[in-house]
Amino acid sequence: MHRFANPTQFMRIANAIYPWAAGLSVILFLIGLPIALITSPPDYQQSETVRIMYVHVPSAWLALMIYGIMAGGSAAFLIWRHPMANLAAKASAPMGAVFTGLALITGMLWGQPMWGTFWVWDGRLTSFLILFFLYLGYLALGDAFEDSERGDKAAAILCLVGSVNIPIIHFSVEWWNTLHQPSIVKLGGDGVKSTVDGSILLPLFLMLGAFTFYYFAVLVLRLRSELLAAKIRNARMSQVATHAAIDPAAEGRLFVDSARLPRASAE
Amino acid sequence: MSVFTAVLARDLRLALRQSADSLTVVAFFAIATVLFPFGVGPEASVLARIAGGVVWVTALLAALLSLDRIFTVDYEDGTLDQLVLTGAPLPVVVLAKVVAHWLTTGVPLIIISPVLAVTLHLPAAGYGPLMLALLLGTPTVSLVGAVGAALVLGTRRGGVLLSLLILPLYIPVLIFGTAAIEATVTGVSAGPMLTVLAGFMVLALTLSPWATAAALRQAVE
Amino acid sequence: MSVFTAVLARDLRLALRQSADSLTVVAFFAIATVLFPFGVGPEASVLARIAGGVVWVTALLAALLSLDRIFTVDYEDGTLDQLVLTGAPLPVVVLAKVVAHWLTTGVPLIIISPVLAVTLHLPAAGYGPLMLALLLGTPTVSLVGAVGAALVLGTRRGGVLLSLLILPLYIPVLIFGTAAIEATVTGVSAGPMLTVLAGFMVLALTLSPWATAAALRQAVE
Amino acid sequence: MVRPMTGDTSAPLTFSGTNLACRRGGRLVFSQLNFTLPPGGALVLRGPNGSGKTTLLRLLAGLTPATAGQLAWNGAPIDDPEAHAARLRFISHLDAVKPALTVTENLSFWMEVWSGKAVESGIVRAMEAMDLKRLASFPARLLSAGQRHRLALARLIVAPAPLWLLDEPGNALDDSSLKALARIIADHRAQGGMVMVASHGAAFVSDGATLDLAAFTPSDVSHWSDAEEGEK
Amino acid sequence: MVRPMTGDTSAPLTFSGTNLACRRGGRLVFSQLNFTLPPGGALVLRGPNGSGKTTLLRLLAGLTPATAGQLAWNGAPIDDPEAHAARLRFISHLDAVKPALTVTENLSFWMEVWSGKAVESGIVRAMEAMDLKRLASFPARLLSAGQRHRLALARLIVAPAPLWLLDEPGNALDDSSLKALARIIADHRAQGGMVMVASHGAAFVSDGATLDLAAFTPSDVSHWSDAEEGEK
Amino acid sequence: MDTLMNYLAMGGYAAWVWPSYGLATIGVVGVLLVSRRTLKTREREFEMLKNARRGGGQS
Ligand code: HEM
Ligand SMILES: Nc1ncnc2c1ncn2[C@@H]1O[C@H](COP(=O)(O)OP(=O)(O)OP(=O)(O)O)[C@@H](O)[C@H]1O
Ligand SMILES: Nc1ncnc2c1ncn2[C@@H]1O[C@H](COP(=O)(O)OP(=O)(O)OP(=O)(O)O)[C@@H](O)[C@H]1O
Ligand SMILES: [Mg+2]
Ligand SMILES: [Mg+2]
Repeated sequence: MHRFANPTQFMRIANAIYPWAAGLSVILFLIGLPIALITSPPDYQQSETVRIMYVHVPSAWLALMIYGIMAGGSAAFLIWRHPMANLAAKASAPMGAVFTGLALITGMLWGQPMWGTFWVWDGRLTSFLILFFLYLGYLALGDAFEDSERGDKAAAILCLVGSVNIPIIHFSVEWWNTLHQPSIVKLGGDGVKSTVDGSILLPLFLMLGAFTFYYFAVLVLRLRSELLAAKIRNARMSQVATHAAIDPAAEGRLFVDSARLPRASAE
Repeated sequence: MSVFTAVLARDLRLALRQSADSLTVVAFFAIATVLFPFGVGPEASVLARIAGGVVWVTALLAALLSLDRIFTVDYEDGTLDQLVLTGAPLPVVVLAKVVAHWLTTGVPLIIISPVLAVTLHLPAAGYGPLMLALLLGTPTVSLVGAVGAALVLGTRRGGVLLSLLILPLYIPVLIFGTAAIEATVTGVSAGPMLTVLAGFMVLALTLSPWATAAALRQAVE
Repeated sequence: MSVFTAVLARDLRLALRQSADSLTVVAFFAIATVLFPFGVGPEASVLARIAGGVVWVTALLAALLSLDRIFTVDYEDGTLDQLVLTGAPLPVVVLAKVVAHWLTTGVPLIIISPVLAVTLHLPAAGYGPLMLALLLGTPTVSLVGAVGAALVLGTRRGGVLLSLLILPLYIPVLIFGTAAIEATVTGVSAGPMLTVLAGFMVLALTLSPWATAAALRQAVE
Repeated sequence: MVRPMTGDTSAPLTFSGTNLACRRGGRLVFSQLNFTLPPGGALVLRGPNGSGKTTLLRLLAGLTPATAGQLAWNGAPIDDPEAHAARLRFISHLDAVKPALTVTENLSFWMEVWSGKAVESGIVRAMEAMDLKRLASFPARLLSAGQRHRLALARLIVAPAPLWLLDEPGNALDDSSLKALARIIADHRAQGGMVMVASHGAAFVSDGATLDLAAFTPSDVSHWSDAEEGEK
Repeated sequence: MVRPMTGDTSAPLTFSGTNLACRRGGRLVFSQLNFTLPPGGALVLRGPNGSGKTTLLRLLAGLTPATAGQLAWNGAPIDDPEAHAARLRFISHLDAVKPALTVTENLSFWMEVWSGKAVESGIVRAMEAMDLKRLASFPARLLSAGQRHRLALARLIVAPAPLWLLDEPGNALDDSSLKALARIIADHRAQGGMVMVASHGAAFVSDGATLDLAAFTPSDVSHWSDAEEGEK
Repeated sequence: MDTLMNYLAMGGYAAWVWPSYGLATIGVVGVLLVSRRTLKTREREFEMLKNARRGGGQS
């Protein structure tokens, strides 16, 4: 575990993954998109709108997977003080929010032709909306502190609290919805499932793969970027500290070789 | 006017640097609105019936929460002292700050309101009046709220106290704001209600900067 | 346990000395609830239909506003440092503070809720379950909110941010709280819903003090 | 809105107060206080904690109203607080620095407010005076306490005004910054400007008059504090 | 929960730190810092603003985690922060005084927290030590800054603990209070207690060792430094 | 041509299908571009800081 705590080690592995993830993602998109958009047949019930599924479901899948990764990263950060795990969570969060948003929007664009309304207070839809808010909360909290390190820990705790609550929220919402609302349309998912056959599954899986590898590739980019941000912060801090010392004596001291720093102790 | 533009530009720049600030207001608006279906139940017909009122009430509460901070930071870091001492008329400074507040919180609320209206199943005819009413009403909300925010400077408990002072004053705006939506949905013209809202805005625009300036002066004493 | 009683007694005493604090929370609850008839229109049938939900939502918002300050004053005046250094387990201290918060804000909300329910024309059968549900739900609200309040210590814009963090987590409480009222009004037993609420409370009681303590520890770092 | 620098006006300026008294929190902080500040003059306020130095400076700035007494500018009573505000700069305990803005942005905001528009050269001059130039593009949030305070002091330079009211301006400053502060105060006075400084150990004002606020504390203050303790 | 006073324990206590480093806001504030505090010992922390005195005291109290290094109590590493907290008192810049409570109520709260129950005689003794007795029934909101700070210092007396960590305890104190402070520190040390004081001019500690934090400020070491940064 | 128009019409559901793909593209490509751009600016800034520090250290 602690092998990965070292940023250099961690980034070596991440950088090794990068070309594979990026390449696979591009290839899968190149194969999957034409199939999804052109060659796959329209669904007999949903006709052409079924094509929305090939972006909707991968987005929803990523939204959930990313929260899982963030929860794991936050736990590793809080328990083992693993700084890279936290950077991974931090770098993932905006992507998670974007994909949750995409799942919601594409879902709404699917709902209007299928159900005649953009929005239903269906259990699954609703718990996704709440997931979106959890992502926003994580981002807002991490951003709210003057000292970025404080934001890191607070956001990690929030992420863990949220992951305890997600199942509770999910089941409550499911239950709430079935209690109040048998009247409105049932979620299309079941309807689709019955008709699922290879012609739909193939593009779906291709797009799922493309999205997933895309996430890992961009994650590596964002990790590099986060690491650099931390380094820049440090550099800036020591620049300010250096400039604070104006008298020449102090200036001289600031450039002492760190190996020769005083070790004197006071007794 | 250079004071007006300087203060406005600075507040907008600060809001952009700390963009999470206006985003959180929008987020509160969205979340508080979304609570209602859970409380009231998911039936589209019931939600549609109360949609306009719910959007307005939560917009008022969201504006209120953000108003809480409109002068606090300047007060705490000493900027307010300096703004009182610019030598320019204080109401102008106040107006610049209120305009900046409205642009960074009122406008995002207006923009996102149709999305929330969709989730509450507001009839499509209501979107236009909803946005128009918010456009005419939120400046009044910011202006009146500024008076309250200036009055509670330096008290603990700013937030809750502010709601006590200000929420009752918002009731006329709320009544005509929701009436405008109601009217359109039921096929009547919303014109008169919107005119009244505009009237409120003009009234607030002429009175509130002076009242706020007076309150700020006693806050820095 | 002496730490628990000492902190509890001190917080209660402080709340009594500054009694305006719990009064403002109750006042916010009342005013925000009263806004709804203005927003939604005065028809008794519509109001009755949404009464339970409205009371619950505004109670959540009111609790939230008061939670905003549960640790702030101690944080700003250095008491929190000292409380972390008592040598007693921090979760115990947290629990004492949450209990004090609930006694001074949750309980007044419960007591006044039937009055507001009357103004919203909630059917009489609903009063009992409303109060029972609030009695079982508001402790969870205080406990979960304490985690959020500890997390936002030291940020600008505490209040709005806190709502963004915490309101989504309140949804299960809201669902079962209103369902309990709904059930009784429609003639079903509210028992199962109240049991679930009690379950939430137990869960929050076991987890939240630890999470809050962790958040407080990082706040005083 | 460009305000003329003191040195340019031909008539020498004076600033005076007669019979001033101020009440804070129900207690009379000082009373029967008189002072006159000649052109180019400096007045150092002294006194133990709580004796009213800050209170007096805020009163002179027009922020706190006087309980009794009269302020005068060139002999004429001051009655328009906005006109009075335009001729003074006030440095308080609070820095009025926005952490999210850079040093340059912080200064150019105040330059725009006070003199109508922000001019690069003026900002550079102010930064040089307080040795901030190398920090020009840093967000103020990264500055140390002393650097922040220097940024606040640089506001004195961006737009000139005849009267400076400085509340403990030496706080958090290191030696070389104290020298810079002494220099800008001397320059200001050389041009006919006036300075009032509240300070516990003001090494940065030469040949200023001193006003000890302890002398104006009413004797019958209050039942709980100083008087009673004084008996011991 | 009554904690024994140091003087009663037969084994003499020591408190030491080896190789301590601490990072705040991305910057290493100090590193490779060692100290040993013998029983009855005092250590005065010195250094310019921002050199890390407050940071070190908070680290020693267990509030801020050390980036590197190890603390030891009687030679055994300190790993349980709660047990460590029970043997220290920390006086910080912030007074932790509740304005709405009286002086007595403020003290009795902390006495109850630290020693299980509030005893009148203990509170009176603490108030006498810091000359607060005549203010006993006043709400703390009426106290002056110096009186508030004395109330904070009186907490040192209500419940004894072997290690005192004092951050600029002389702030806002007048001469006679400074003497009282020196007296309680001397008494504490005479009983075998240990003291660490961060101070700019500590007249109230006799014959303490001095630790100048400026000597431990690293040049520009960064936590994230990897091979790339190491090259320089 | 007709087949193309036919295809683009998506069986009458063009207004739902194409915006879905459009927004998805904006999201996916947008995140990629923003991430790359911040990476690039940070690389440049870090390089600048490093050079500045080297210069400062020698003087
Ligand atoms: C705002 C609206 C919507 C949201 C938030 C939403 C959300 C979700 C979520 C969370 C999933 C689960 C993904 C997974 O398990 O990997 C999902 C899957 C799916 N959704 Fe949606 N959805 C929405 C609208 C729709 C609509 C309107 C339809 C179709 C009529 C639809 C059809 C599907 C299908 C077919 C799946 C995958 C099959 C399954 O696992 O059941 N969704 N959606
Ligand atoms: N806003 C206020 N409300 C009530 N009383 C106040 C207020 N501000 C100051 N005081 C009181 O007025 C008196 C003078 O305070 P002031 O701040 O002017 O003292 P000072 O001489 O500046 O002290 P210091 O040396 O600590 O800066 C004090 O007793 C203080 O308690
Ligand atoms: N919470 C924090 N976040 C980030 N940086 C901090 C924090 N607290 C302190 N620092 C930084 O750590 C350094 C040391 O600060 P510290 O307060 O320990 O100094 P000090 O020696 O006590 O100074 P003073 O004499 O002013 O009390 C400073 O550069 C400061 O900016
Ligand atoms: Mg003062
Ligand atoms: Mg310090």
